[in-house]
Amino acid sequence: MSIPFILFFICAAAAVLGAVLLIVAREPIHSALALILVMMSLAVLYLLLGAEFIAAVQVIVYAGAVMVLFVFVIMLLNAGVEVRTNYSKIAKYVGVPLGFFLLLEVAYWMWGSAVGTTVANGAGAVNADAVSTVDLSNLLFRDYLFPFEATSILVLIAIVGALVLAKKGE
Amino acid sequence: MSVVPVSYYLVLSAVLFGLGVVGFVFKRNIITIYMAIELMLNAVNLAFVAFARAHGDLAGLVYVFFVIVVAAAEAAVGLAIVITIAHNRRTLNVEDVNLLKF
Amino acid sequence: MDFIAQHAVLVVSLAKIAVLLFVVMTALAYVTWFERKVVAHIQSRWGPYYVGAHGLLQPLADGLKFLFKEDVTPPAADRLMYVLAPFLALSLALTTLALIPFGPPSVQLFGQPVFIVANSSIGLLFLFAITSIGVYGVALAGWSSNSKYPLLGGLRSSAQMISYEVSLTLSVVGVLLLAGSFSFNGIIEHQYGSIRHWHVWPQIIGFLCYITAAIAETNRVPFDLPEAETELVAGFHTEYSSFKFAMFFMAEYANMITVSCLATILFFGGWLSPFPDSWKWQLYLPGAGLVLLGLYCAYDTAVHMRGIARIQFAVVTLLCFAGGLICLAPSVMQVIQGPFWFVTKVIGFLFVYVWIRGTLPRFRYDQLMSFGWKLLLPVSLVNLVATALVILLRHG
Amino acid sequence: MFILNHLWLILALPLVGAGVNGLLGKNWPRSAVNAVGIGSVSLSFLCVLELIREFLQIDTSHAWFQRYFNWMSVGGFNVDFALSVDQLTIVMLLVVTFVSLLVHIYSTGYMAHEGGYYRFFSYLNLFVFFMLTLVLAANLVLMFVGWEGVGLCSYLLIGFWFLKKSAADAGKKAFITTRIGDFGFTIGILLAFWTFHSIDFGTIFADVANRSVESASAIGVLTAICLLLFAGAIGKSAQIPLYVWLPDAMEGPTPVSALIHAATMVTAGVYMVARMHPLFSRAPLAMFVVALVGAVTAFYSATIGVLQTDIKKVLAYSTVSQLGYMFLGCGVGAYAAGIFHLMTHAFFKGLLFLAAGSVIHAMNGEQDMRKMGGLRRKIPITYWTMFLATFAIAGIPGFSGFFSKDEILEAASAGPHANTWLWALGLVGAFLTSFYMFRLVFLTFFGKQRYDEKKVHVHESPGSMTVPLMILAICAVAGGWFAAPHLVGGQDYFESFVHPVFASYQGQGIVTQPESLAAAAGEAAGIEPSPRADLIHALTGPPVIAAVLGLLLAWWFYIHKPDAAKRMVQRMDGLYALIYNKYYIDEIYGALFVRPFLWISTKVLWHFVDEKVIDGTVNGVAHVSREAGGQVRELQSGNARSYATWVVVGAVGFTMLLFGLGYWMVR
Repeated sequence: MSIPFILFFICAAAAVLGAVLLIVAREPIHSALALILVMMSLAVLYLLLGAEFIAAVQVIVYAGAVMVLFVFVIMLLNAGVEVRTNYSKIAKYVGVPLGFFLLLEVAYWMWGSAVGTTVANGAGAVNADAVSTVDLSNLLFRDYLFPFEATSILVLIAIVGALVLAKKGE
Repeated sequence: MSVVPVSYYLVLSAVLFGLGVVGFVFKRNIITIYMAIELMLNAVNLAFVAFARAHGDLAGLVYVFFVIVVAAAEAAVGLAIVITIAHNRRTLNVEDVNLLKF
Repeated sequence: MDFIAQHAVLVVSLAKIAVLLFVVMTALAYVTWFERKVVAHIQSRWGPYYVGAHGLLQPLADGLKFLFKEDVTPPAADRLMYVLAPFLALSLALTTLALIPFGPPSVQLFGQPVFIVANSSIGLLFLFAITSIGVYGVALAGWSSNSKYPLLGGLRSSAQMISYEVSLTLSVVGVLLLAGSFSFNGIIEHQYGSIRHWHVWPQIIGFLCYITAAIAETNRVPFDLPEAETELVAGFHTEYSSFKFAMFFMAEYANMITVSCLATILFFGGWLSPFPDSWKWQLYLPGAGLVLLGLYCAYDTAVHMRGIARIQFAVVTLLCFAGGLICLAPSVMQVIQGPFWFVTKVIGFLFVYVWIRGTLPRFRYDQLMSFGWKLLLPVSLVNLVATALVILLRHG
Repeated sequence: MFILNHLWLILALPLVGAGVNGLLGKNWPRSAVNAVGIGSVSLSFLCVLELIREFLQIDTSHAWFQRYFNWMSVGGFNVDFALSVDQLTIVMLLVVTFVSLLVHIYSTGYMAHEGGYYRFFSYLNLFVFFMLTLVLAANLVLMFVGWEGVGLCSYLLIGFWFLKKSAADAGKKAFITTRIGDFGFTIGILLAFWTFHSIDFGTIFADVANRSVESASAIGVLTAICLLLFAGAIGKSAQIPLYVWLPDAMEGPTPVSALIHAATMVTAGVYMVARMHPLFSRAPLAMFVVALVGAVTAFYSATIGVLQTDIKKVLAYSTVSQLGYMFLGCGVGAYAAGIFHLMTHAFFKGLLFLAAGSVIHAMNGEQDMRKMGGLRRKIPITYWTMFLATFAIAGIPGFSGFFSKDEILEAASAGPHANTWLWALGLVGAFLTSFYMFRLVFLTFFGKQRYDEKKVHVHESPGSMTVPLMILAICAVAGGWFAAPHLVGGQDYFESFVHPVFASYQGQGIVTQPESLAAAAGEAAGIEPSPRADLIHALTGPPVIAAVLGLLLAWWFYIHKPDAAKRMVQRMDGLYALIYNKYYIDEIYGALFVRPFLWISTKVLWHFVDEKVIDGTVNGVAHVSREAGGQVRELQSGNARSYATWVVVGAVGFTMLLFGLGYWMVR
């Protein structure tokens, strides 16, 4: 049992725990925290996989911006304990079981599909052969320039849309 | 140092995704449903990164980058909508927001 | 021993963390003292004076007071998070310090650099990552207390932090463009040479934006809306008492230190000395400085001190002299250079902080927001674009 | 060379006129509509004149060809928008534009008090456009476009007063009847393409040139093509058995009858036959059929014309029979004669119709000759012009009709395809023609007036109507002298003009050609007698005798002893009834075709196929889907969670499928 394994299992456990908490928690704010936990552990996993930049972005954007937004909204709307209504029987008796089934199914096939393929070398050492941010940016700003710009426009639209909606809300 | 097989990461991402789906169906609060969606996105990202690492192809990371950006945009708009709904309907329970039907 | 050889990273890192924690905790304590003193003198008062010579033991007293106070938890509070929030705030605040290089990486122990705990190639990003989470401490505190003022404080702070984080990041990107690296050492070495090569000159606008945004990030005057005593009754930590309150307190000061360190690294050449290497005499500055300080203390001891204070101050004097002499020893002289300059600059920034606090009034909330979005953000954006253009024109 | 290089101008002008009048003219003053309508046509007439001038300057031995753009191209089937000009085309262009110009002018007076003025002129212009397309077309398909286009315009104009049921029905009748012929025409085109792998006249003719003549015994594809195309001609040119629509077409305004149903459109069939003469000339059987149909029609409709009392009906039947003469001419190989008769007929028949229109105008819409009479004094101009036209059509020597009809009959008697029986039929037809035409004139203008002076105020028509009458009268009289001179010793201008077109059938087709050449030769040799002999032979020829007899008989019956006719009628009333009722042809057709079709359409197609099968299917589908929707819509509960569930169900199914497939592929 080497350090990367230990790290991996800790983070994996944390992530799954967080996911479960997200589901079972009744307070939205608790769910938010659980999700943040998931994200942080995922960031560590990214580090394990040598994707430093992505890890940082994950924390900054997801944990630092998106989730703050969520928390902010929860606080703003003062969202209290969730009422477990069951107007939709089908969701209760079909959806949830099927969801779990999907979980097992995908997991099974993932396992079967990727057995054997292992991370190229030394996934443990975070700094060892980490993906250089330079290469990533080259890829991003040369080969994927158009998608990048398209995304930026998408974001702009999202900003405008959010503003409009918020205004209407008042 | 020994190595963590990619399949571990993949299985983890699968599990997280499945949990996200379950939450997506199970939760009633609009905001938490959004969170479940975010969870699914994260799971997919993990799979992306794992594959990118396995095949030594950075494109996967680029996709993750895009996914994150889009998720951010989606959250912004989605939450704005949530606020509007909350203001108009005085509820956050999706099961109470059901006027659009047959 | 072979364990150390195998897991050098682990062992050395742990050691460094331990040392760093101790140092920082102490520093935090004395930063509070420093602030109170400076503000007092700005307002022509004495400030803490009686607990120890020049109130030097005041922090200790405060700490004890916090420890022994009753820890009140509001019945309506959300317990888990009520407890979680301060820990979150403090731990995150301290974590950031792990990324700061206090000295050149060339100084090594077991093949590991001494003056930096986590030497990441994208340290800056990590630092921002961690600071960006810092908001949760405040927000959760405000939420979990489950009462009006804290909630308002929490809302305000989360909104404010998100807003100003944007311009904070943007203002720094200019430097990144110049240095072409995310790692602190890279950025610092890019400013190598003399004071002329520091980033503050090309990035003066970026620097000003950074300072402003940084003050807002740390909820300090004039941006201390979340904890405005006069209107929110200390905002998000109204309900907190005793050691939890202390944690918030320390977190705030830790953030101040972090931000100052960051400013030092990004704009003021970090642990580089302002003088060109050719000037050999600068190697003696640390020692000389300490010795001079010792001399002042000696004079003070002799003239003003009475009773027990005199004894305490004598000890301080001796410490100063000893430190000065050690620093003058050739082997130590080289090692101490980096930390010396670094700490000096940081202290300078802390002084600016306190100075601003002592002089400026508080913003109104809407002013705060419009200032952040309508002035700071555009300016930093323009600065960024201009920098990019200049670089482009220069290196094709 | 401007017009030669811009042939499309001739087409475009009337089209533009039609578009402008039709789209904008509604609220315009009539003067503006006149300006547009007449202006466009007159411009195109000027273009034609210029075209002739230019055409005479170039080498006219072969057709001038111009291709504009590829209209459609399906596999090997290529249709270009291409126009061609040769002597035949020029004659047609001249006739069409000239007559239509006059008719336009005439209409301004005749239609002055009618509604839908702009509509009328728009239709007229459109008709001119399509007619010119038909004439200028360089391939069968484009020709067919013009062919159908004129059919459409004729429909629109016959039913111009569509509020009158009889008019609307007549329009429909004309359209449907011609459609029967067009069906054959279409198949003919397809067959031609199948045979020659092209629909361009040039290509086809070149191909035909090196095919052998099919004998009547060994019928080949050429005969089939010719007969099919001729079917189209039968419909369009109102020959037996499809002539029934033309008399009814008289429901339309008189100018329309003059232009479309006398001068131009109905002659399209003749033009087509002449245009396709290389094919016909190589299919003797087809030639014979054409001749036969022509001769029979000429005689048959003449007999009907004898007893008609409606002035326009008489003219209608005479048109049918004159067309019969044209076909007879083409059928016996005298294409030039046929075309020449076409031209002269355009003049005098147009004139007759316009004059009749003028009479009707004067009589306030009265068309029954029995209620007229003695109009000679009241409307002198109309009277004189109509009288001249009657002389022309009757074939009185010296008038245009004489020369053209004489040539045709001569070809029928002496040509290579000559046939005594056909000649005889034509001769009797000529006699009847002159009889009923003079009957018309006598009934209308002579004798005592049989109308109520107080009711009808008879008045001469305005100048806009009389001027065209006079112009046409001149043409009707002098038009024949284009072809006359060889009789008085000289070159036959018309012959030698259209000669290049029919050159390939030198000697076997055109009868008068050698004659005129001989005349030219004789003249050159200074020998006089042969033309004089021709002259005497022509003047004393059977046709002239027939015409004169007809005149005298008409005079005897309707002026000298007006009651003799009645007695005659009483004596043979059976025959009278038969002819008077046009041999009950309409009734027979009604019984044979119309009623059965009606029955099938109503009982089978409508009540069963449409209502039961088609509507049943459609409504059934609608009903089923509606029921299904009613069931399925329950799924849309408006509850987002159930939607989510469906998404999950889909995801599970898809992943199962996907992974299952992947698994299966791996194995």
